[in-house]
Amino acid sequence: MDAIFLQFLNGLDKGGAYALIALGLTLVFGTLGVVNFAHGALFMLGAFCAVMLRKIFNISYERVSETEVDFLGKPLKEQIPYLKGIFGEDLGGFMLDYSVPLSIFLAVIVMGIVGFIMERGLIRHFYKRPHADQILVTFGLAIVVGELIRHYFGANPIPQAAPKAVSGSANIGYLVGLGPNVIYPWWRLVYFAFSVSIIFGVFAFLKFTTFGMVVRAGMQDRETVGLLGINIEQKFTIVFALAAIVAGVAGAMYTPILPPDYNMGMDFLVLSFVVVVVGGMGSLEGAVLAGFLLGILQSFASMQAVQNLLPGISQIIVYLVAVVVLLTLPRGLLGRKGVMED
Amino acid sequence: MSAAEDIANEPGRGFDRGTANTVLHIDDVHKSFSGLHALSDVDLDVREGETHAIIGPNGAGKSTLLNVCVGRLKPDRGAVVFDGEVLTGKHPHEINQLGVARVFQTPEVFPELSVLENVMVPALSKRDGHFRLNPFKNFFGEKALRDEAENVLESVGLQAQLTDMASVMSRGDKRRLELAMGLIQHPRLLLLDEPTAGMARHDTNATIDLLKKIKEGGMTKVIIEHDMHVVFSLADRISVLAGGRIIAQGTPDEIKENPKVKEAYLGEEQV
Amino acid sequence: MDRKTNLKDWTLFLGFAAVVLCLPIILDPIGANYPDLLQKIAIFGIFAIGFNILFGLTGYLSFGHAAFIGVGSYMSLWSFKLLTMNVLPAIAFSVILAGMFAYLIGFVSLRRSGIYFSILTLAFAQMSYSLAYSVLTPITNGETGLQTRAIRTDPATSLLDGDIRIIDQALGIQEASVPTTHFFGMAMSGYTGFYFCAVLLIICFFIAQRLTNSNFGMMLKAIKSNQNRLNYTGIHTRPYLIAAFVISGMYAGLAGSLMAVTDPIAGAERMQWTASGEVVLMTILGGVGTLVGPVLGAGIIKYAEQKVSSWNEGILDSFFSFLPEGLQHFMSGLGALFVGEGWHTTLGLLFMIIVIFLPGGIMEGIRRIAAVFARKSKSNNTSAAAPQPAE
Amino acid sequence: MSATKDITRRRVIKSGAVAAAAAGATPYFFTRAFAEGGYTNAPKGDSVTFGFNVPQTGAYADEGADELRAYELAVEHINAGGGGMMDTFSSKELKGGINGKKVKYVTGDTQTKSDAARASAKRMIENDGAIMITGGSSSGVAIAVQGLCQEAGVIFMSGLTHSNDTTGKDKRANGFRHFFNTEMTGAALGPVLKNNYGTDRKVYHLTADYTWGYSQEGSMIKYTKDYNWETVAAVKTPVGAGDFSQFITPILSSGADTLVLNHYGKDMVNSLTQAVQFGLAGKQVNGKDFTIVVPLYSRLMAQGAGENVKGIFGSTNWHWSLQDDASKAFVKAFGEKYGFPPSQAAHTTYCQAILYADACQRAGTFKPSEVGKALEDFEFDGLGNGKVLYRGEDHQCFKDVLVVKGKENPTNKFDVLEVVEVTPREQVQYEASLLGGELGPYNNG
Repeated sequence: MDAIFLQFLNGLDKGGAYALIALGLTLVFGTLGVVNFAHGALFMLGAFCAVMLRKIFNISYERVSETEVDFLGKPLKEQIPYLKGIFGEDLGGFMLDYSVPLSIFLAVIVMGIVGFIMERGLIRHFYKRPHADQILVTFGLAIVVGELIRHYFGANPIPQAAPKAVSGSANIGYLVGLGPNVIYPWWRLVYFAFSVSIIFGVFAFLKFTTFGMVVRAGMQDRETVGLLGINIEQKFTIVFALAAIVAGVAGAMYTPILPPDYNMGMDFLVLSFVVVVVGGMGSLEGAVLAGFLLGILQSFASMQAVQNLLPGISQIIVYLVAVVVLLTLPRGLLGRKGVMED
Repeated sequence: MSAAEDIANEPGRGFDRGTANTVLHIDDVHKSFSGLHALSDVDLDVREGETHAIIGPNGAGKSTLLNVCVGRLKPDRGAVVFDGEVLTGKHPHEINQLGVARVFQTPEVFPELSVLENVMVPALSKRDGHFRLNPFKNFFGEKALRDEAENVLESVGLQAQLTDMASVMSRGDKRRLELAMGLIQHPRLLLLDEPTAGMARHDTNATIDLLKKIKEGGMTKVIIEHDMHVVFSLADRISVLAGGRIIAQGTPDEIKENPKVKEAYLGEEQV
Repeated sequence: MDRKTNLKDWTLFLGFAAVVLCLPIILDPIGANYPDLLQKIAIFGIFAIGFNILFGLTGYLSFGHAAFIGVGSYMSLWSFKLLTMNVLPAIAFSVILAGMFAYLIGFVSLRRSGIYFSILTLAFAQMSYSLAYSVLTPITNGETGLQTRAIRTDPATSLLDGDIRIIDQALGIQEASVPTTHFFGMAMSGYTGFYFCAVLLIICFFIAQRLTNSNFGMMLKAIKSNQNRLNYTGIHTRPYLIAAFVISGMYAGLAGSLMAVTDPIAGAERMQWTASGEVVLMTILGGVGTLVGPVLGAGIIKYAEQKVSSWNEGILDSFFSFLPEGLQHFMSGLGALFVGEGWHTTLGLLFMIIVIFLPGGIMEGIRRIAAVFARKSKSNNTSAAAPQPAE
Repeated sequence: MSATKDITRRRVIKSGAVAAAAAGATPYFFTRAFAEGGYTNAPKGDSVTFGFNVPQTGAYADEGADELRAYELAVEHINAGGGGMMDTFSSKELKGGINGKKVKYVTGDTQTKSDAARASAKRMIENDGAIMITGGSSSGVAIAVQGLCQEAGVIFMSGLTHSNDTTGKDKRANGFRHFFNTEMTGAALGPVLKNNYGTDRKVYHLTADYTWGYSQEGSMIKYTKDYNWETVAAVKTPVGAGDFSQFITPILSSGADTLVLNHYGKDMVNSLTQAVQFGLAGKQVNGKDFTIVVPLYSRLMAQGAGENVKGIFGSTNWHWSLQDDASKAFVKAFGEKYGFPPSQAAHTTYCQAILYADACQRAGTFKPSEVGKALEDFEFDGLGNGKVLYRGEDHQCFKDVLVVKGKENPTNKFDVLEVVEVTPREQVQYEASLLGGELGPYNNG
């Protein structure tokens, strides 16, 4: 019982991350008609916003230590972050501690700019091109972006600590009336809450703003919206930037769970495509549903009892679900007719 | 296929397969799209060798009817019988293999193939059936078929463009190509969806002449057409469709005189 | 027109064959004349030609073709281990098994089209890869990869660690250590291995060329062009698609088999989605739907992987040694972004540039250049002969 | 547009030629590379070419980069006839160059994939005339390249490869391993774990689902069962899973009090980070402190796991904080050149390069069979691991194994591990027959 409850939590947590990545991907599919293989790279860039912010916070001046020595036996040059010098020990320390959540602001700015440039500079010219071309050009871009990150940050994962206040585990067993073994990391609970609120935010944005209404209309029928005299092209830029921002903040907040490295975008790319397709191309609700569904199934498939029954199931569950869903529901869980079928 | 049998074997249904010289029999077909009745109680007989025109105002359900005939849409009720065989529930390619060819209104050619190849595809389909794995039969070696294809293309006036890509053709030329693609199959029944729409007067007349010539060959045709000039110069019989129902049926002269038709259609059209 | 087309086809074929057989001489100036790279170019050329039969002709983008490479490799290895080191049965079995496997996957995946088809093939290939890497270790030897071994002396030894080679044993062939693969005594390593692959590449090219120009090929092109219309023309497209899928799967199986023939080891990573992606890139880079393009793309990508990745900073430094020292370091630092360990960057940029500026791949570039020259020579001729009004 | 294209193309061709020239190899036609000298790539002229085959892209690119740094340093020292551990090495044969020839090198990218690694090794052998191949950062790759070198007739000095199979059932006469293996890790860790954590523990294994993982798990079980360490569960995890939470949560309710992470590289960083996040490290189970063990540590990767490694036991081949003269000399030479201490990957590859060079010098030739004989049963000292034996029966090095622990109070960012115990060679040495396999004869090409 404990185990099942925890696996369910795990599934929700994973599902939150999958849904956040898939959300932007499917939004871009649905409105722009573009298959963006660089979406994983956007997630990775977001994660590196967190790395970067910590780096910026840690820009230091040196002070030669009188007592300590470095690995060659020379006097150690102590690194004192300017941050602490400027904001004082308390506020500076606080900012350092909370660099991951604070990096959301950086991610919003950076990813907004990246999304804007990407759409204007590249994606825009590929609206009318075949999917294969879109895949190739964005895949090429993903490689280049990844390699640039590797050039500056190296290939090894770079750990990012969660703020100290939420770095431990919550003993939620008592809260839900289960045993003492039901503990769960605070940060994962935070991430889950975060992903749910972002998802709701995006839906509310698309539902209640005029802009969102135009976008949803565009997802239904692009030509009609164009005929109404609405400058849909300009809206597309904003949609793309929005997708980039969602992927970016998802990445930044994920860093304490998964130390980021330059290749994490590629790791998530295939998975997020499966999520989008299972949910139904261009369906926002589908992406969210499929994200949580796959997350939960993946968690349960990893349980030993299940693995003993079906060896290797944890490795293939995601793909198996994709195959079954696509063969029984041709357009995915909530897909509409006629989207991306050529 | 099983759907077709289901319909045919439906207890107590036992629908009419038409009389002896009926080629196409449409039996009590209903079709609605999310509550909107596109077709209701449509009964229609097309006789061997005749040219049957279906006319009606926009949105009358003409294209829906054609789509039901070629298997693109499944009727909610009723069936389409061709030469004693139930078409309803069959796949489009099966229906074509039975001898029903369709000429599309908006040209549905193969844009990346040449004009000649566009005609060769249906020709091969007629000869080889719906699938034939013959990977080494060189396409350029099909002398007999190619001669025939060139003849058909000449008859529609495309003999000068054999090697052009279909994608670079004008709309009018594409329509003629469409026609050639239908004709090369020598179908027992040719369904023409507005074969002259968008054509210049001169081309329209040429097309009428061509279709008349084919008529002499005895091919059964169903034509959906807006242009009354075309309809009255070609049709042996006319069915008038309005609001998803057949409101009148008869020879051109009968239809011209029919007050219901005048009210529903001709009046507004011949302004 | 018949004869002209025929002549053009034969010229292309003979030209292709001549270029392939002369690759060692042609590639020598760019330092690519060594057996392994030549073999890889030929093998991936076969893979890409086969992939193009599916993708180039029908437009169906499979992201799972690497699975057939894996099947071909594993099958060949098992043929070496159980039957004989002669490559003939290995190749035959591999191609057949890959074809069967392709039929299974194609039968299911081709129920869908567009991106749904791509994801289905991707899913099947990823499942094959994951299972081969872990659960199927008794058949695939997992991460280490399946290898040929000496004849086992103790029947208790697992077949992974000791071979039996029934046919070779029955023929009484003595083995010193682990024997090498051969084609009736012709060793399959080094340049002979390359020529063996090259001959198969030429045969595969010939088959693909005949296929493309056949009735069958035209139907495939018609599928890409307008599948819907084809249905109303009386063609059942699915068997055509399955046939194309199986044929391209067999090409991939042959390529996988040849990888094992020239280098008897088979690893699961050959089946990873990135390997499937690689062949897509090769095809698009060279030119989708063209016959020569995919081979060209395969050659370029393999060259980049093998050679560009080896230009380390030492080599860069000596290349820029004519520059003043500061500039030299700057240039080799800049260069290091693109070659050596940065060769992926070059690859990524190459794809972007090709797709943005030359959507038809390198073959389109060649055509454009040829067209410019043709126009030039034409205008020269006409201006010399008689003044004509400008176009 | 076309003008710039032209330039890049010309540059590519030109630098291709430079690459070939730098390798000191003239391209050949239809001739076998080893026609002269009786063995593959017998060096002509006054130089000899080493082939450094390391991961430059992919998950182990940083380790590959460190290996490459160490190789460059080793080549420098070999050509100079001194410097770094050359000065402390017990064999004093090398006097600048090998057999009167200067060492040059070519590099290749293994991408941590067997196919790519073999392809780049073949390129170095066939095209660049490499006399030997060395490097690598995973066992699958090492075994694949070792097999290739056997066929091609060159010596392979493996880099980071920890699986038993490399010098066990997949051993080859032309292949030599300096690094230790899962068997030695188990033998070294077992007693230390007992001393620190006592007997009668319930162990939960998370094991990377591939050959090395199985082998590591097996050896940990083998060397702890005498202390009544009972396996509660051994769960296979997909390689590159990223998020391991679904594997970690069941541990809480399994009744286990010890978690062994048979993971390496990125998997290790992720699973350890997440296990600590789940509060495993601070828990009390069965009246004991919950314990995590990481059998194989890599400092580069441990840096990735940050704070989480504190107090966690594991083993390593070498660590820069060792205080013997050789280690200090190496750290000094490396640190002064690159500004940070070397990793165990760097140490191993440096040693392998020096050992190969020394063996060639002692054999007086580069012929693989002679070089191999010079390495067989060669006992040496002064390369940072105490007295080391290159055993002739399986071409495996036997040396002291370091048991390390994540440091509680690191003084700088490289100072993440502290050496708890140096397990003596005798304790980790095993019979060659234990792991099976056949060396077979040397192949000279």
